[in-house]
Amino acid sequence: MTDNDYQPVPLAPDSHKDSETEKYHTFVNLALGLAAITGIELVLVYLPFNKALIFTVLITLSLFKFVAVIAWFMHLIYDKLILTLAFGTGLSIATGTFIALGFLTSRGNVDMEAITGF
Amino acid sequence: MHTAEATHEDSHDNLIIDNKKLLMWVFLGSDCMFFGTLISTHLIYRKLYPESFDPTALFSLELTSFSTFILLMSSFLMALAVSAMHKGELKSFRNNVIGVVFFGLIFLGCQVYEFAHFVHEGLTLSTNTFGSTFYMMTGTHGVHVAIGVFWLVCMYFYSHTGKMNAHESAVDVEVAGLYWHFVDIVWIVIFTVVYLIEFI
Amino acid sequence: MKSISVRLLRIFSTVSIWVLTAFISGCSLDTRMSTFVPKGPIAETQLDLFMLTVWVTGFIFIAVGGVYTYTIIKFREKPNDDRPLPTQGHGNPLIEIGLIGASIFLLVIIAVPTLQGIWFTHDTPDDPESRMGTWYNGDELSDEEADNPLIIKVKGYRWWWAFEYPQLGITTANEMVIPAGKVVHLELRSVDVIHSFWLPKIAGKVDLIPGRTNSMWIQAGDNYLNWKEKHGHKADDESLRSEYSSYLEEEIHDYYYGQCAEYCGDSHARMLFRANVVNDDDFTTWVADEKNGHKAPSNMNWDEWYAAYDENPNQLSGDLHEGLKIFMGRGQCATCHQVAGNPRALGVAGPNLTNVGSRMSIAAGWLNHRSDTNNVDIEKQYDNFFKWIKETDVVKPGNLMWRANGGGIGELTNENGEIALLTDDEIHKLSLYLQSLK
Amino acid sequence: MSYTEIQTPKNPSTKDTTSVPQVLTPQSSQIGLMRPDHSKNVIIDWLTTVDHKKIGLMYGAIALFFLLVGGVEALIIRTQLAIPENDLISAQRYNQLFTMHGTTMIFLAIMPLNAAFFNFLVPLQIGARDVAFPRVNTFSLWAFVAGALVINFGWILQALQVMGLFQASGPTAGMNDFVPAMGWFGYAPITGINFTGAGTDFWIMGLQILGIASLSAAMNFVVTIINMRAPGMKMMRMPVFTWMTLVVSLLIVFAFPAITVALGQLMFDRCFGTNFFVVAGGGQPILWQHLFWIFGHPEVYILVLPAMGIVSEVLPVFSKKPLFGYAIVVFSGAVIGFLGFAVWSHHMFTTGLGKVATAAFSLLTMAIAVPTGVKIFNWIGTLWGGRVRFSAPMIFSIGFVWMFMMGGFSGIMHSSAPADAQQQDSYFVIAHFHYVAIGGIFLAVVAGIYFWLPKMIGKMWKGNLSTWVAIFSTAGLNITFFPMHFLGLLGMPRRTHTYLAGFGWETYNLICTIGAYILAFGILLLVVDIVRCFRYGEPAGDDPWDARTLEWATTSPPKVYNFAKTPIIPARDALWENKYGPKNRKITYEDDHGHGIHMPSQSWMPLIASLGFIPLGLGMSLMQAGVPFMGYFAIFGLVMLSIGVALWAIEGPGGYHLNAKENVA
Ligand code: HEA
Ligand code: HEA
Ligand code: HEC
Ligand code: CUA
Ligand SMILES: [Cu+2]
Repeated sequence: MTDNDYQPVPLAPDSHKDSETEKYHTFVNLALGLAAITGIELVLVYLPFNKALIFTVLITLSLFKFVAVIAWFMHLIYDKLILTLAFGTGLSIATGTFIALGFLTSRGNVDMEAITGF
Repeated sequence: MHTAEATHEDSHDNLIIDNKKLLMWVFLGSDCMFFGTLISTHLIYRKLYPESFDPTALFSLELTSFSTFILLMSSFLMALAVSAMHKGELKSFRNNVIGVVFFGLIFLGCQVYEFAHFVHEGLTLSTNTFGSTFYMMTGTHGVHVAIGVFWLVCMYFYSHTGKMNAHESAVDVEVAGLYWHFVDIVWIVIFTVVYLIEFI
Repeated sequence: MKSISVRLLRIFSTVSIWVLTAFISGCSLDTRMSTFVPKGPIAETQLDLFMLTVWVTGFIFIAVGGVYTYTIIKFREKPNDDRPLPTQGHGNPLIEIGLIGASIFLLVIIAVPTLQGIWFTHDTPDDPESRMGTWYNGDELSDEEADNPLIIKVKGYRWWWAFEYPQLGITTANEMVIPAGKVVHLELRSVDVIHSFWLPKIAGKVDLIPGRTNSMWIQAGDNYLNWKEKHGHKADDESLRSEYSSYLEEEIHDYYYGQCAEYCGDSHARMLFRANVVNDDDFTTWVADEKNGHKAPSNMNWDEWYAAYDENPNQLSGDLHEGLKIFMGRGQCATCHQVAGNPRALGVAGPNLTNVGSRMSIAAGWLNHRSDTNNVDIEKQYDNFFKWIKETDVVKPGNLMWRANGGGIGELTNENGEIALLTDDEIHKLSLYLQSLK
Repeated sequence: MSYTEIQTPKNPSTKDTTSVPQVLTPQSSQIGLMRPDHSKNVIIDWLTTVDHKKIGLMYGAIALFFLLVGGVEALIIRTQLAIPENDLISAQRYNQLFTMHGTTMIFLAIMPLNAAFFNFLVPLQIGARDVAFPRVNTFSLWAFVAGALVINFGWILQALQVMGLFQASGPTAGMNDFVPAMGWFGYAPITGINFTGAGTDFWIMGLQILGIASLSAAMNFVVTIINMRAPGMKMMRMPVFTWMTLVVSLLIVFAFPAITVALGQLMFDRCFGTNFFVVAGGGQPILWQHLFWIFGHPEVYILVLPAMGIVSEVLPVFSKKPLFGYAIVVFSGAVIGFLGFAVWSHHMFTTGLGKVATAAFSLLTMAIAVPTGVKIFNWIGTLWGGRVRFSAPMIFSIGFVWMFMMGGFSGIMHSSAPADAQQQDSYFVIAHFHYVAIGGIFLAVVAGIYFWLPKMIGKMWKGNLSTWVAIFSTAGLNITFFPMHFLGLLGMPRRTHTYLAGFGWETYNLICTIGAYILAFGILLLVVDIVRCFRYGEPAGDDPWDARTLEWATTSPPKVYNFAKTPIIPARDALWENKYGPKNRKITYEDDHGHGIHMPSQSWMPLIASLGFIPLGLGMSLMQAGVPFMGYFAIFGLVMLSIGVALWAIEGPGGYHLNAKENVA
């Protein structure tokens, strides 16, 4: 549902060829990596380590996956800075807001008597 | 189509980005807030009532890991499809897109199965806050996936009309790809903070 | 065109300043719910902070506004102005930085006391003089209860308030009673939608949010130590104590007005409440009264009364007996209302009516019968009871006494199941009976 | 890359780009339907237009209409409150009125008024032909209209009911409370199914649709401003108004999703029995407050930043000086916007947030005074040493700075959390935000109207009624809202349909009511003045105010294509430099190589798609109330929406060429 009017002309296609091949290898490696990480994560949760440790590792791993997909699959590192800014602003506002929101809610104030549904 | 502006690279502080691509990135920034709200609602209720419900009995990590894997691979194929389009390799583009659609459908299938299973086990939208937040969040994600699948199917058929060429359509494909990848990264987050964390 | 507008603007500003001054000096700030007359440490802190913000912003207003006005007048275009174009200056970083610095400085002046205020108003202080054990001389309390300040559980209903005193085992509605000078801890809950507890002269509001327990503390008047400090007394002798009690007597003992401050539906505007601030002895007496509750009319004890009632109600005659019979029977009042003492009036859907006859308002503060001498105005009270029972729905639109889920006095029926509202005579008797509950 | 290298377009209908079609006849689109271009029928032309200027004017007209609607609602409110224990209207009606007044003013009056200026001005100010996605722009407009209708549908039903033409019985028996009555921020759980009826559903669906409209418009403007600037129009050369549009668009983009989700959750609670805000099921109503204000606070800056943009344009023009500290004004605008995401809980100081959170939000809120102050100081700096001309736009802008400052001060009073405990939900808050809303935004918008209407319609104001508008509205607003500070501090809670005598509120309320009528008279004069301008205005000329920015470089009203040739911008304040600056700062124009100007085609599809929202919204709402077949009606709406979007994608953008030389006046 977008208009085609007024879009600047895409860059000439031929200049892409080489870099595309290069990217292909990146993509393959990345895909393998992502699959591997998912596997590691799956195993990790069953391991008898300290919970906080597992938690941290899990978050780190998924953060890595997250960033990797954005950076390479979504070409963000190859692209114009303005795109990173546009997306990054949203991402950081969202992260900040919802982390704050998490801290703002606590079990302490809940009136369990009022809740009959569980 | 184009305006005179388009021809002047210097005119935009060298900021020539395709309109649609910029639009998509802005949309994705907005979607961060969207999914952020959904996911944080879920996590907040989990934090408030950890004992109200134990999903580990219900969740099947194997299944979810499988669908995560599927989605990651679909992302990979999508990246290839975009790349193919840039190179003008229409055929390779089609193959990859078919792959993406196929994987997307598998993912949706898993989700439908999962939902049906959960409902069968007694967890519905209105059972408790877990049911409400879980279904709404994963359901919204599923709808995003479905829209993505639909979009890519349309692209696939469009590629047969002969109106698609590297020059003009690469950007359209890329934009669809961005969307698809985003849906994927949302799932990466959900997989970790909604599923995996319950098991540690 | 320009000159006219300038002239008009000038006239306008003169007139408006004049109007404002007249208006401000003409209106009293000492009104029933005024935050300008704080009667306790919390409201005082809040007022002080407010006045601080007023002074700071007032200063900025005059400074910035002054420069602004000066600029507008000084640099206005004169008729036939043929000066060259103004210099096209683009700004001056030094001025900017200076002004930013000044703003931050002014904000810090507000921020520091704000932080202190937040901390002060948040946690219920542990004031030895406020512990129940120290001042309450009614029935024995358990050790734990005696160590705590008075605790009141405030519950918000659409559109009335329940005040439960867990340490004392009593519950009242819409008019709470608290001792002067003592810290009181409130637990705030709501059973339906959000309400907000606001007693302006004593404390700013805290919301009652369903699914949550909020708390706050209030204190009507200073405690002895703070009072002493404020008045610069160092010594500690009996005369000071009595000076302190007369301070409480004269300045603090009063009937305070409060209101629900969060929109809660149709009758939100009519969800008021009162706080009666009294001395320790009066408080103790009041508690005892509430606990003992009422006897049946003619000083009968309840067993006798119910025995007669169950056997043949007709043998109980006289307005009060008739009233009570309607209360227990045809009016179905007892299904929703509780009256201490009466073993069969145990309803919980409506306000507790123990001693309702000595309260100075009903219908959650909307209908008032307080006389100038801080007593119940009997005639007005009768009228109010009558009006309330007769047309509850008019007094408080949408209220749940008139039409609750599956009941209410707007749906009373006769034996045939037809709607048959209470007759004026019945209401008359009910009103008399209610008046006797004191 | 030069112009001639442009490849053949993919749309067959306009393949022939090199020869400029001189006869403007409709062409068929890719789906074979005739495009509604060049229609002689005025209505069709406006319904299908993709011209940002027409869209802007429509936004403006509809917004003014709703301003009057909201204003009349306010007048009824004020009349009811004029005396104690008044029973002019019932409690229920009153509650509906303030809810709808707040919702209408914010979402249907001020936001679209801002949108009107965005639409009309931004492409002109950056030297573009149109926005980046003209058809999306059309869609936003009509989706806004659809949302407005859905929200206000309850009034229609209620009117029918009062006239005896409609009864909630039989199949519609489940319908009650047609008009929303839970306050403009709809705190849970009063929005729950146990407490309110169909009105709440209309409100939810309507806001949801408005949200979609705002989001699509905002994204469009972000892309437009970043991508469509004329050559040389660097970011730091953009007019401040355009900058503020960019900031506001980003705020919309990032703030609205929170309420979209919250509304979705609420709708699920009502329709499908979920427990997001249902206490018995574990829902926490407080969560709604957080989600609402995560959106709601940025929203108030969404309302005010465009106003600041307008004033930043007007003040320099009428003091014949550039804006003092352009860069820092722009920067502080952005800072205000983004700090706005970090203060939401200052609306919740009384909800028991805890000490630390209260303190943090208190301080962050105060921090906003700094960038806002910077703006005020820079405006004064702009006037300083200038030559201040008291034309209508200037009078209102000067008023804005005063009144907004006063509103800001009461904001600062709120930000001190313990003091706010006495102010929250009292008339003090009402005073605060009406000062920023009317004293601020409204005056600025009026300044904008006086400033730009000559450009929009090409006619100049007649006489100086504007002075009277200024006098009545400024006097009125002060008389109405200043006493409200006192009312609040004397303990009068807001949202009360009446009050007892004896609390010392009577005089103040009466004064407020009188003030409201004075204000209304002022606004009435404004309307009269606008009508007079339309009917009797003399031709305005391109640049009646000796202005500074690019929009004044083209004709009044601008031609469809805005600029016959794309301007090349050498400096900030482009037009001013062109007029008075050195030679190297003159605006030059691109050569169009004789290709003519490419114009986008008009289309029915955005209209069809967005009108689908009406059955969708109404259907969902009525289905909830148990009215039969409404589910299908909703599905019908969804189908209409989807078909509209699909055809829109398929029909292709089309486009035609104009030969500017022949069309330049
Ligand atoms: C229209 C826009 C708008 C704007 C611009 C503002 C601006 C501000 N608002 Fe307001 N606000 C609203 C609209 C707006 N508000 C609305 C609609 C509500 C109520 C919603 C509802 O409940 O229905 C509300 C409610 C509201 C509350 C909640 C009150 C309550 O319910 O208890 C608070 C609390 O902190 C607040 C604070 C502020 C502050 C600090 C600013 C600041 O941005 C103001 C900054 C400006 C200045 C300070 C003046 C100029 C500065 C100087 C001259 C520099 C020097 C000054 C100092 C150093 C102090 N606002
Ligand atoms: C930006 C938005 C905005 C604007 C511009 C206004 C404008 C006005 N508002 Fe308000 N208002 C809100 C936003 C706004 N408001 C919000 C958000 C609330 C909170 C709602 C809630 O609690 O949920 C509120 C609440 C509110 C209340 C509190 C209600 C309550 O809590 O009980 C009051 C009371 O006086 C009020 C009054 C007014 C008045 C007199 C105007 C005037 O400025 C209006 C002036 C305009 C006109 C009068 C119309 C034009 C005139 C004519 C067409 C003249 C000819 C016609 C006739 C004479 C019939 N508003
Ligand atoms: C369906 C339940 C119900 C029944 C039956 C009922 N009441 Fe009530 N009553 C209420 C509720 C609820 C309120 C609070 C209404 C409000 O203030 O919004 C109330 C309030 C009152 C009050 C005011 C109390 C105060 O302090 O404000 C009085 C007096 C009263 N009822 C008397 C009666 C009498 C007499 C009857 C019998 C004829 C009666 N009630 C029957 C529910 C009921
Ligand atoms: Cu309870 Cu308002
Ligand atoms: Cu705010």
